[in-house]
Amino acid sequence: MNFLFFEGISQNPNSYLILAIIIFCAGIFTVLTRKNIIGILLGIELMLNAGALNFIAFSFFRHESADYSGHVFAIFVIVLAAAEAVVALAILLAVYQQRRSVSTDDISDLKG
Amino acid sequence: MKDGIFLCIAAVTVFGALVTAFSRSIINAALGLLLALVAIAGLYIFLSADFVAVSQILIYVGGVMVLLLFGIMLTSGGDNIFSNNPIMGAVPATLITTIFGLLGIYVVNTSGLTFYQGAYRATTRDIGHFLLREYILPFELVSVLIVVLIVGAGVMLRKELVIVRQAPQKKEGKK
Amino acid sequence: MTQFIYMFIFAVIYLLSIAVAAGFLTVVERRIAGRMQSRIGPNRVGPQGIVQWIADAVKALQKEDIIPTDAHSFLFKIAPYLVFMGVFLTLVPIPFGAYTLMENLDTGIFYVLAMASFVVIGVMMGGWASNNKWSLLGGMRSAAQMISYEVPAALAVFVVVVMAGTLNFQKIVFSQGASPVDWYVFRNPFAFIAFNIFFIAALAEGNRVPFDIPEAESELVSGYNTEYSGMRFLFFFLAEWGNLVVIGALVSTLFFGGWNFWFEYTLEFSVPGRYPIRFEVLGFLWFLFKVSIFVFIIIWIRWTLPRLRIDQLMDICWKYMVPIGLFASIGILLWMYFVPEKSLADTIMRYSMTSFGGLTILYFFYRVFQNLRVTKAKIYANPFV
Amino acid sequence: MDQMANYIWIIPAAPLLGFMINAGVSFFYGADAPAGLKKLSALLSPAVILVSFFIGLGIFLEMLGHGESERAVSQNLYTWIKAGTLEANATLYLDQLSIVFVLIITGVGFLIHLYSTGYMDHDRSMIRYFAYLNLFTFAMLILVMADNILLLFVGWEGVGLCSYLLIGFWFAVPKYASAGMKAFIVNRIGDFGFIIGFFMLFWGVFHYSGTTNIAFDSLKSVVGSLPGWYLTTISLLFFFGATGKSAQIPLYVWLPDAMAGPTPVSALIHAATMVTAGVYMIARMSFIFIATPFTLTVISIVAALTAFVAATIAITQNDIKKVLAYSTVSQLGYMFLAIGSGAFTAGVFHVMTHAFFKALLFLGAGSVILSAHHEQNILLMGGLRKKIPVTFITFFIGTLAIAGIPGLSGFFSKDEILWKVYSTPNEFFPELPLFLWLTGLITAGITSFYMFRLLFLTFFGKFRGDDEEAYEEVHESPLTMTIPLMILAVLSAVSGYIGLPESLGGQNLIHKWLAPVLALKEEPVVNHEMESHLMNLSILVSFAGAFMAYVLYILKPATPGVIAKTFAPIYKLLYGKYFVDEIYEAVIVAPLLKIRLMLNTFDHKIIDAFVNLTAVVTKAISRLHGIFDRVFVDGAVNNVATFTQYQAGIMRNLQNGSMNRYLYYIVGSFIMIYVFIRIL
Repeated sequence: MNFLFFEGISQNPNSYLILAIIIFCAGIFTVLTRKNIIGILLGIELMLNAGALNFIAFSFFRHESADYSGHVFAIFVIVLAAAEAVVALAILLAVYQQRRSVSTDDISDLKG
Repeated sequence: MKDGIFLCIAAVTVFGALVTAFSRSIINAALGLLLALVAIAGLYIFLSADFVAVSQILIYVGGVMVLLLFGIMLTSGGDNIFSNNPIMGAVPATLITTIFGLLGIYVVNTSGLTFYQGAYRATTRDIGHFLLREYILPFELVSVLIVVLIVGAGVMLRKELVIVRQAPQKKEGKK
Repeated sequence: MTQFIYMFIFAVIYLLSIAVAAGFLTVVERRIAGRMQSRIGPNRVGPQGIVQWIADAVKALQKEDIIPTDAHSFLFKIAPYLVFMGVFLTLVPIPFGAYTLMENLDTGIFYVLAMASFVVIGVMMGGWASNNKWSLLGGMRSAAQMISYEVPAALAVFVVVVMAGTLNFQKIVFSQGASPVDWYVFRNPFAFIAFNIFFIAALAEGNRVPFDIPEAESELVSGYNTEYSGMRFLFFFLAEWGNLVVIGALVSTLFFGGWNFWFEYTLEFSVPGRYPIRFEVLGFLWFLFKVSIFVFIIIWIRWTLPRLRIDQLMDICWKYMVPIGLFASIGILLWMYFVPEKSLADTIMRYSMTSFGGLTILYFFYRVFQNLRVTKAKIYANPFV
Repeated sequence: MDQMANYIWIIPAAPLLGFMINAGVSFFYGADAPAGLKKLSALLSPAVILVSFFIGLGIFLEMLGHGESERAVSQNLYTWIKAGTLEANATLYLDQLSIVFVLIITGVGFLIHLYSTGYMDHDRSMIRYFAYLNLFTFAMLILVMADNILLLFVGWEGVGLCSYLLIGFWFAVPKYASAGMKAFIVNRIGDFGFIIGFFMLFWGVFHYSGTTNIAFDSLKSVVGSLPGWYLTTISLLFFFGATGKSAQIPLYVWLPDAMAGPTPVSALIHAATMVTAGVYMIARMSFIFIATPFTLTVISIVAALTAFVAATIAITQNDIKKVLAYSTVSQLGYMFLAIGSGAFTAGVFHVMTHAFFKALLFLGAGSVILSAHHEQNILLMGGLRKKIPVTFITFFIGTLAIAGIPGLSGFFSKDEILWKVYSTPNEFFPELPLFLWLTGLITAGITSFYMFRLLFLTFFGKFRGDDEEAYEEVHESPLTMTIPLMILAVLSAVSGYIGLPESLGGQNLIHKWLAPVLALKEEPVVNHEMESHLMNLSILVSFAGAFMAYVLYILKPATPGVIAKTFAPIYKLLYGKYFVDEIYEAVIVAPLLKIRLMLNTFDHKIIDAFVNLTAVVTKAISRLHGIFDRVFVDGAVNNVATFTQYQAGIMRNLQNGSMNRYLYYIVGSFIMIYVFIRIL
């Protein structure tokens, strides 16, 4: 197991990748188990951050010379996450005004 | 020293993520997320991405978290705010999450990618160049997206569009 | 390792100085308020009441730490620290002199804008955790107001960033000169507009009058900090008056040349050992002078203007300041493109705007003395009563 | 080409324009048009006819300047019908024959329009009247200017329609309205023959010569290839059509009833123009008739009978317009007599002179009626000559003309016809010309008699009306009515001289003018001496008739009653118009009504039974179908639905509306995809 690839934990890419996996798994767990829609949103934010962390890590470790595509992608991820949060919350508030609830159990009209 | 700080920040990140995942109170979950986000910004600084780190704080802490807190406060009535974030189906979720985590670790171990020693670099100017040269099209598309977003969110929350539906009356037993 | 120890020491010094400055400012504000309202103000503790703030702090520390029933105790506890952290962290990249700064961050002003958002979170948390509807309303209003006014503030900062070509505070300071002609505020009309927008937006972000809706006493008792007492209240207090220093420092740095004092400094002086210590001291004092001028203006405004309504507040932000800010940020781009630096038009514009600003100040004093003559009022200019 | 020929289209277009304006105004205002508009209409309607007349006159003058074979002009307006190789163009065509009719129609038409402005002055629906009149003029002009037989038929039907509208102009009176219907129906019977005739003509032309061009010029050249019997059938059918329009036996019965319309209408339509359409049509297609001697013989016999029968009826009639109507039928018989003898030019000549003097007589009669307060019975008139001198004089001239008094137009045309009838040998019956001539001669005498009877009863003697006041109030008509009378009187007097026979040293200009375009029998017999003898005889007969009338109605007014009593059966026969209408009623109409009843019964009993039977059978079959539907088709459909529902019940678990479940699916499938890609 080449877990400690480089000297020093903070300079080891795998430590960042494993950390990202942990955050991502936490996000998945949150998404799967929450009934509150805002809880699901929180999980999604976690997952997105894990992805952005991966982007930054690869940008840092995968290039000998400077290349900031990973940074740009991370910024896009952040911006899109913000956008998604705005839309999701707008929808959520509209739903809440109609149904007085944000539980997924109560928003299940769309049945097959 | 550096490793120590890194480990502290990583521990805070994981702690925040776990609070988000397992807290029964939605407000605690949100705070956990806030912690995780700030800590991740710290990790970005380790990775020579100070601009991204500052962006992360500006947008997530100043924007998304405030929005989420607003959402929580507006949609949670009274006392149940501390216990309205129930966890259900924990067993299959744990199973799937474990599978996913093992899969990720497997992929990390077998990726076979070559890595280089990273170094700190000033990034702001270069990110600006990247954004306005290589990634000008996505950049502009994001601006279009945000305009659409503003308009859409505004339209969606206009009062007259919202049809208040009567809460379904509980039916009395037929006599 | 030593690096971190130095950093820690610096942080403690900053923390203490901001606490002292904030405490001192409370006394100053009360004195000024007293003068403006034809009374004396605190003058018992120490000469001219100058250590009144220490007495207040001691009193506050001795008070019982009350946490209301049904309050979310963890959030209730953490909120003042978040607010204070938001204000304190903004001081990190602000240069008080060529060396007198914590860290010359590459992302400088951007970082300052980011850190200010902790204040929003803290205020909201405090308001919500108090389990008090006035506090909650104050927190909500505060969050809405701060987020809204971040937009025009960012647009105004954008103007400066475009002119300097960098986010770094030190470089922004270097790109301006010592003389008023080289200050950004008098460079061109758009920068002047940006200055006004930034100043007003900073007032709003710092919850200062006339934008102190979140803590409007007559409406919300005292807003988000109603339930706080003792030490925790002191932190809100410190944050608010520390914010005054931050606003003054930001405005001076961005628009009024920062610590540049009479001499043409270049980047070469930033190399250690090449820069005389007396320049550093003079620059520091000059910077403090500018900051205190703006702090005085802010206090002056506080005791002059009435409070706005919440809807007026939002109207001002979204209907006036944001469009004007957009106009300024587009205009500065065109200006930079069509009028190169050191060109004739640039020079004429600098000098004419500078002289216009100077004449305005002179005219102000002329009107003041004119009014005094006409009304035959006595002026109590002596602060040491 | 000449200048005027480009403006042929104006000739029919001008009346059409008048019709449109009048009809529009009439449609918009109904009967309550303001007086100003009425005056405008009275000004406009004659004016458009005058325009047509002058254009026609211009073309006529241009024609005079050309050689005999170059006189025809035509103008193609547009392609009207195009079906396969058949092509009917809306082409206007003017040759020597057409121009004569155009001038008669527009000239006499103009005078009658002018007369109408006075005659209809007080009528509420005057604008409608002028609209009809203009439309009639348009249709008549289309009829005579048509280049092909289809377009001719358009005009043919158009004049029939206008005739119907104008006879029933006062439709509020049921009698008048039914007279209009009678005219229309009788005309339709004739038209039926006409239609079959020209369908057969098309088919025959196409079948025997392969031509599909139906213009007259083209027909003329290909008609020779048709077999004789076929051509005879066609020409008989055409003649049957002509009997309808031109009031010959057996279809003349509508014309006397048509006097229900306003008097100027009778003058224009039922005397001068429309009734001569049959003559025109046969003259136009003379190339067919000349090739079918049998038809010509039939025409001769029918025509002679018509002339004689109508004249005898006219003796006993008391209604001034009825007398003139029967006189018209009789004169039309003369025209067909000429045609039957192959003397088309003589027929057309008589059309022209008849148009003048009969229009004059009708208009005069109208003037009398108007003067006598709408009294039409001549037995209640008398002594009017002093009250209405202009009308009297012009009427007198017209009477002289129709009676065949020498020097006036009727004399020349009638004698021309009699001479042609006499001199033309018949292929089937060698004695026939003599009989025909005799009939004509006697008819001429009778004509003279009843016309003078009419004249004497109306204008001479004492007033036989109810009271003296009515007599005192009789007054002369306005100038708008008397001026046309005077013009027509002059024309009646002198127009005969263009057909002055050679036996009297004349040129017979009309014959020379028309001869090139009409197919004629072999070269006419020239026997001036015989012609003169016959002419003298006819003069004698005319004068005899006039004298008898003078004796019976001026000298001894009581005698007619005695005679009527003495020969009561004959008198009743004549007075009852030979009971033709009654015979038709009994022979045709009553059986038709009976057949109608029978058909009705047949409908109810037999056809309905069939229908009901069909319904019952259908019902039974549909019962069976229903059972089949329910059991098999519905069963299949329901089984498909049940099966689909069963499947959907399984599949719907995928979409149960729970967001968490969806998220499980997403993550699970993501894992599976990843496993497939990376590990397997």
